[in-house]
Amino acid sequence: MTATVTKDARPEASAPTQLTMAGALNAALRDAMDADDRVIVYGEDVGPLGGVFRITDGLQAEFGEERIWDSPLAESGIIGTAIGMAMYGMRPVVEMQFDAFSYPAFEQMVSHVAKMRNRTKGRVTLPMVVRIPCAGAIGGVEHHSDSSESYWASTPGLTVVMPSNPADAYSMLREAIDSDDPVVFMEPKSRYWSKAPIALPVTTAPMDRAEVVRTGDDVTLLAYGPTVRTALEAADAAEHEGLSIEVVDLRTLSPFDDETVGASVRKTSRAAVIHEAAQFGGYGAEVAARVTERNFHHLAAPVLRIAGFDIPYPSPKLEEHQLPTPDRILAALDTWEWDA
Amino acid sequence: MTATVTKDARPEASAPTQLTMAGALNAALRDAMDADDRVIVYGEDVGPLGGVFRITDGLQAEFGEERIWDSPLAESGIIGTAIGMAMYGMRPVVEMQFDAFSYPAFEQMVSHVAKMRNRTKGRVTLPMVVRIPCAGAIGGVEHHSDSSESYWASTPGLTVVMPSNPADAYSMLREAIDSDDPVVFMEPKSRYWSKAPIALPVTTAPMDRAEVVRTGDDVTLLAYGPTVRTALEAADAAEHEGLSIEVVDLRTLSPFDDETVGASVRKTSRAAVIHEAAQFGGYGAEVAARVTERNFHHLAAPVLRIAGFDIPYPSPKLEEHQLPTPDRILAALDTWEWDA
Amino acid sequence: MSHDGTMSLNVEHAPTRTLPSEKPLRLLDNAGHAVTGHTTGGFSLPDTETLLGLYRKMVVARRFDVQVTALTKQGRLATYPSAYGQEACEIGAVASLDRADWLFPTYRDSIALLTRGIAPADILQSFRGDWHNGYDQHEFRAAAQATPLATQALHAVGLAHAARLRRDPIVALTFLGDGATSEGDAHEAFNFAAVWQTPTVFIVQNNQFAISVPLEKQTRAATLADKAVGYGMPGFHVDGNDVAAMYAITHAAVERARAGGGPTLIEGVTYRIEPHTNSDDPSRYRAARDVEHWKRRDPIERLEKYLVSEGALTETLRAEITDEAEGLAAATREVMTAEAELDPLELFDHVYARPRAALAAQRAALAAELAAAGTHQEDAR
Amino acid sequence: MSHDGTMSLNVEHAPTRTLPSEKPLRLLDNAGHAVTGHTTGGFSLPDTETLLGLYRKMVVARRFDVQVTALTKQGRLATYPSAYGQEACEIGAVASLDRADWLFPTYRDSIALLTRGIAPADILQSFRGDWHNGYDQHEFRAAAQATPLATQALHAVGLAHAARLRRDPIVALTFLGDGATSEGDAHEAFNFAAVWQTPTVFIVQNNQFAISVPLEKQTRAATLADKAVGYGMPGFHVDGNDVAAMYAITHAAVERARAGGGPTLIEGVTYRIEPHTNSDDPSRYRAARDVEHWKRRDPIERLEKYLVSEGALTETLRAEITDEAEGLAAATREVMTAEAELDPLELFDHVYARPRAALAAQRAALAAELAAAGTHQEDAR
Ligand SMILES: Cc1ncc(C[n+]2csc(CCOP(=O)(O)OP(=O)(O)O)c2C)c(N)n1
Ligand SMILES: Cc1ncc(C[n+]2csc(CCOP(=O)(O)OP(=O)(O)O)c2C)c(N)n1
Ligand SMILES: [Mg+2]
Ligand SMILES: [Mg+2]
Repeated sequence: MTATVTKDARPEASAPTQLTMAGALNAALRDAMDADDRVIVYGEDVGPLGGVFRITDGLQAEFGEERIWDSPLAESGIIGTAIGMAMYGMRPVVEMQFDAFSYPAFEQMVSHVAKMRNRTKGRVTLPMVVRIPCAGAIGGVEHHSDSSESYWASTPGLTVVMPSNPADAYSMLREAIDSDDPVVFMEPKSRYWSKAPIALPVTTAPMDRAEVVRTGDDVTLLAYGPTVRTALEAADAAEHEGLSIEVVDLRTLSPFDDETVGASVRKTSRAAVIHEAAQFGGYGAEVAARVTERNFHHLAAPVLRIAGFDIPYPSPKLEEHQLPTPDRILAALDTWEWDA
Repeated sequence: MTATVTKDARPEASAPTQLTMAGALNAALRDAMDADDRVIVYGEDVGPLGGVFRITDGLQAEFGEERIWDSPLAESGIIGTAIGMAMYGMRPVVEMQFDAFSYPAFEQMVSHVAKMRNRTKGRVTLPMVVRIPCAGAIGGVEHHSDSSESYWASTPGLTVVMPSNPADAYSMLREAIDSDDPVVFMEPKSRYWSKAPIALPVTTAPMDRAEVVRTGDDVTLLAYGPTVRTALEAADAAEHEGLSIEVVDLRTLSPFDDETVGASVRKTSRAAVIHEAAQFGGYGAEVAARVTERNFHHLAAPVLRIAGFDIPYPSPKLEEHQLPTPDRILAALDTWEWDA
Repeated sequence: MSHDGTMSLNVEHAPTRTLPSEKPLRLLDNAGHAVTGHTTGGFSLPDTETLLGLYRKMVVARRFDVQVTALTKQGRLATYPSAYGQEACEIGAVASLDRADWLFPTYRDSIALLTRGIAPADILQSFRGDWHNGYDQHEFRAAAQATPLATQALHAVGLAHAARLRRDPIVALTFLGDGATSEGDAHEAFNFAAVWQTPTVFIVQNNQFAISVPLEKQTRAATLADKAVGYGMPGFHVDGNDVAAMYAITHAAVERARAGGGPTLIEGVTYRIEPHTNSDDPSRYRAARDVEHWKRRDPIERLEKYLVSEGALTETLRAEITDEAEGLAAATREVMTAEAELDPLELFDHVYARPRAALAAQRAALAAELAAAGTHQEDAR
Repeated sequence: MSHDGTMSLNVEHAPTRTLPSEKPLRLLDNAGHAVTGHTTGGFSLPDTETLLGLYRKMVVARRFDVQVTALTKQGRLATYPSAYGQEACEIGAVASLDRADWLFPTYRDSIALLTRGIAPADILQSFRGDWHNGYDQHEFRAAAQATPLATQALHAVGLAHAARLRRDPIVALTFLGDGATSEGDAHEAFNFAAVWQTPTVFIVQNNQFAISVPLEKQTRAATLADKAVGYGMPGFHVDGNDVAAMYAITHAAVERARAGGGPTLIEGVTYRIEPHTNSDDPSRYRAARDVEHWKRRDPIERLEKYLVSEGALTETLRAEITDEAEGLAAATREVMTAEAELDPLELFDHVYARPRAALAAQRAALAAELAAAGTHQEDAR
């Protein structure tokens, strides 16, 4: 393979500006492509359209069709060819348009992406990133609001991350692209347009760390992606009622940061995990199970799961009932003395 | 649609004979096909070969190629066409050759099989059964020993069952075929040749009930499919050491029988869940989480998960290390005072 | 069916092994003149009555489509994928079906469902965001509009095969987009249909785009119909803006399928005039003049010219059809402006046929929540 | 590559739009006579030296295959899918590659890996049950033997496209079975390769069976090569027991791909003489006389007859080749009889590049378990 250009230095830091998560992701892709010409981007509609969520906006004009292009419409094809490209030494960053449209690629993800490195005793690594605009709450019609994270997180060999804010979105996407492991990079669609002041390039905590984003004494809320904001809102509201809530942004679903979460839970002795996905077999089950395993004698109550009902994701006019809201969180905290 | 033949009566009961699980499944298919001509069977190699595990042995000779036939080699095609057949009024029973070879059908399973009834407010039901010879411990080479149950069980809309013995295999397969809901019917390959005396047709507990298969006072082992025998062996061994173990065969993974399990756990105040699949995000996480939620104040220790390591399933010569064994169960029970 | 009317499951033809005409087959040219010669592929122009019927359906469908697009812009629908300009494909294909035949549509094919007799409010229930599917599939023999691309093609094959096993002489017709032909499921559907010789007709509506991605990034085949030979089934490359050709060729395929002759792949070459959906911005990926070019190839105008030149489309008839179309548009406005009553508790009622205790508990929890918020009558169950 | 040796990414050909010859192309008939006329497809017989080289490789590969089947029956391997009878496809195809080209094989293609220079013990590591893949993929430019059908074809397309983006004039060749062509991934691979014009060569080894399922239940196409036209790529229908044809046609496809001419689909018609694997029972689904029929079409004997008739295969040479084959067989017996040393703790070491605390803890738990059982030295880490 011919030599590649890898610029060592990241672009110099700029003054903080208000940036949406969509903008941060776009900047991360641009900077990563600029820094390393092995980074290539493809998928459905990522070229001239800039992606249905405009995350790749302007990139084809800037980098040309050999660095970012529209593929045929076939997700298994996208992931399967990305495997081959990564084997060659590229760092493909591919997009699945919605969670549910990654399912045609399930076999390539589980039987190859997750297993390649182990199969070859580390001789073949797959440095690739699979971006998935994820979850619901955007009024999407059927099949546009699934939460697929538990499928990926329960597959050994995959690294699964989900940023909740623009700074993490930038930093974690850069880190995911630099990683030698394949990363499922889940982007909570409903938070694409949420803003924060950031100076780019920003480096936040490493991809495998959870973060305490609000300190509190009485309860730990474990949230990720779209539910971090919900948890923070609940915490603000609870403060008025004299309840002090700590919020941990899990950030990375696989691996799980037992240390940060454990420290918080041992402090508050109560934890609830919050996600949009259906409760049964959802990612919260793993969180509840492992937090309990490791901190049983510190817990005053069972780990609470505040999650979607065990039903297919509802149509737009009914989705509000499926989503965890600050009210639902507070109500659940109120009735915490179960089965005593 | 033209009239169909549905024989009401099941064949008369025979005298008990030693039957393998493979034999019981074969008999169930035969009896179901005999009782209802809407029952059709297809998949890869199910015809003249009788399936790679011989579960459909002799059925094509008996029922002809319009009732049971070999399809082209494409799993999404198999599930997708079965959906159409079920819409027409058939009761297709299709085979995925191994867990990992069901992955190409993942989109059809999750986006259609699981959702059809809900989408149509019950106007379209899909009475179909997807048989999956599952899990490991048969010395299979790569991709032949995955445990896929958590993918299915965490998908709302699917019913997921896994018998552990010949009688349940027969009874539950008949029930699954009769069910108006789509059923993922998982068959633990390593138990295909285990025998029990049964008089056919046998009717065991309904598909949504767990069963206490051994009573005990000190600990409840929650097992399913291949690990039921392992749990029973552990219980026998523990008895010599004065530990009284209750074993619950979960039988059905979705829905979960909270009642039976809860009663057992409240009696013993300790529970461990045992499965072959990797621990992280495995089905045991849901079991641990919900048993804890519902019985927290009855538990003397956290629900223990005795499961596979968080690695891709090993090659044949190393698989023994991945599998829960009676020894590993007993050792885990020995060191139960964690994190106190 | 064989001569004596019974259907054999073992029709043994030599596999079809010719390539479709590279020039799309057509029976009416863009000026509305009947075409002769080999571009007709040997098919003949349907009679005037049939064409008038198709014309009426297309006009009504167009008016409906325009109305729904307008309602969507007003925020009455969550989304609407328009089929403006694709009426010849949609109507030509679906009009060739019998009442007992099945249709497997995509999100794009609302007007085909309309033509099939389904009420606007029921078709649009999903796009309005009320529920995922709003019509009785068995009553209308029309499956839910599929979103996961190409997946429905397999359902059509399965249903057709089941019917065949029952000697029930129905046909299943499914629509696919040009983009959807790239999916693995399209391939598997073509192959299962051909191997099993199911009575399935595949209509590929090649409207040149998959959202923003043009055909040349989707395939390198000379025509999408060229794929048929690789499955041993007949393929037709058709002018998809010529409803006469779409109808004649689909009808022949449907009857061939009904007679046990197996599946057919028909590519209708057309154009998506509107954005992919209301949330799309086509200015990013195509030139307005391309759209103008295709607007000058309008399928309704083409047929209208022919019918007028034949003296078949009188002013009275035209007025009658306009009235019908406007009536439908008004009715659509009305139902889509009224809010549907939705019961959130129904979310739990259809997930499984067999009731689940855990789900009943979740239902009760939501009921309590709604009652506490005062937004819902406490549930009686 | 263009005339000046640089590769253009925008080679614009008219899409290929002809059907392959229905009669398989061949250069040598079953009696070992050189063929002339149109069944050669315009390809010419490779020179004698090349044919001798192919002969040697086939004889060695056959001996290896027979040896491994025997070892499997003795229980030294967990499973072994034999390619007995398919040597012309396997060797003809793989011998046409350069050292720098990549091979994407299936479980069936061990002898292709052998021909590529990989040591028997490394090829067989997975079938012996030691580890999932035993050779250095980058060193030999050979991917792991794929079990999930047709999935590797996409890897071949991706790798080829990456190389093309780098102006690296290599080719990726992948094998597929007849059964695997039914999978969605085969379709997606063909399509991506054609649209992107990647330097990929697809060799469909049509050995007539997918485990027990015969070709006619897999496709209704006249030939599997007929699929190519639906992707706008050239397709060749070849006598897969004629190594001369397989080599000549694959070589042409490889060089065309290398020059920027895009992918090719080659179907080699052959036969699986052995059971699918050792655990299969072919008596359930095929007649012994069919196998006998195909044994009389043995690819090695065919070439041998030709080479003998040409006076190229001397007794000395034959003896030398036999020696080489026997030497390899003996070496294979030897390495496969020795037990490999396996470290269970390695199970944790390659799952991720970035270490994980939870996995380290599980590793430690297993280490402790092994130490307690006395079967393993306590781990130093
Ligand atoms: C499996 C899958 N992948 C992606 C999508 C997202 N998506 C919806 S429509 C569309 C384009 C489809 O194009 P085409 O098949 O040509 O149909 P058209 O919209 O032009 O009618 C895409 C990519 C989807 N619905 N399903
Ligand atoms: C996706 C997938 N489905 C099913 C299987 C199980 N399986 C292994 S080999 C085989 C038959 C393959 O036939 P073919 O492609 O003709 O290759 P051959 O074995 O004849 O070389 C099947 C069904 C698999 N490996 N992968
Ligand atoms: Mg389109
Ligand atoms: Mg084969």
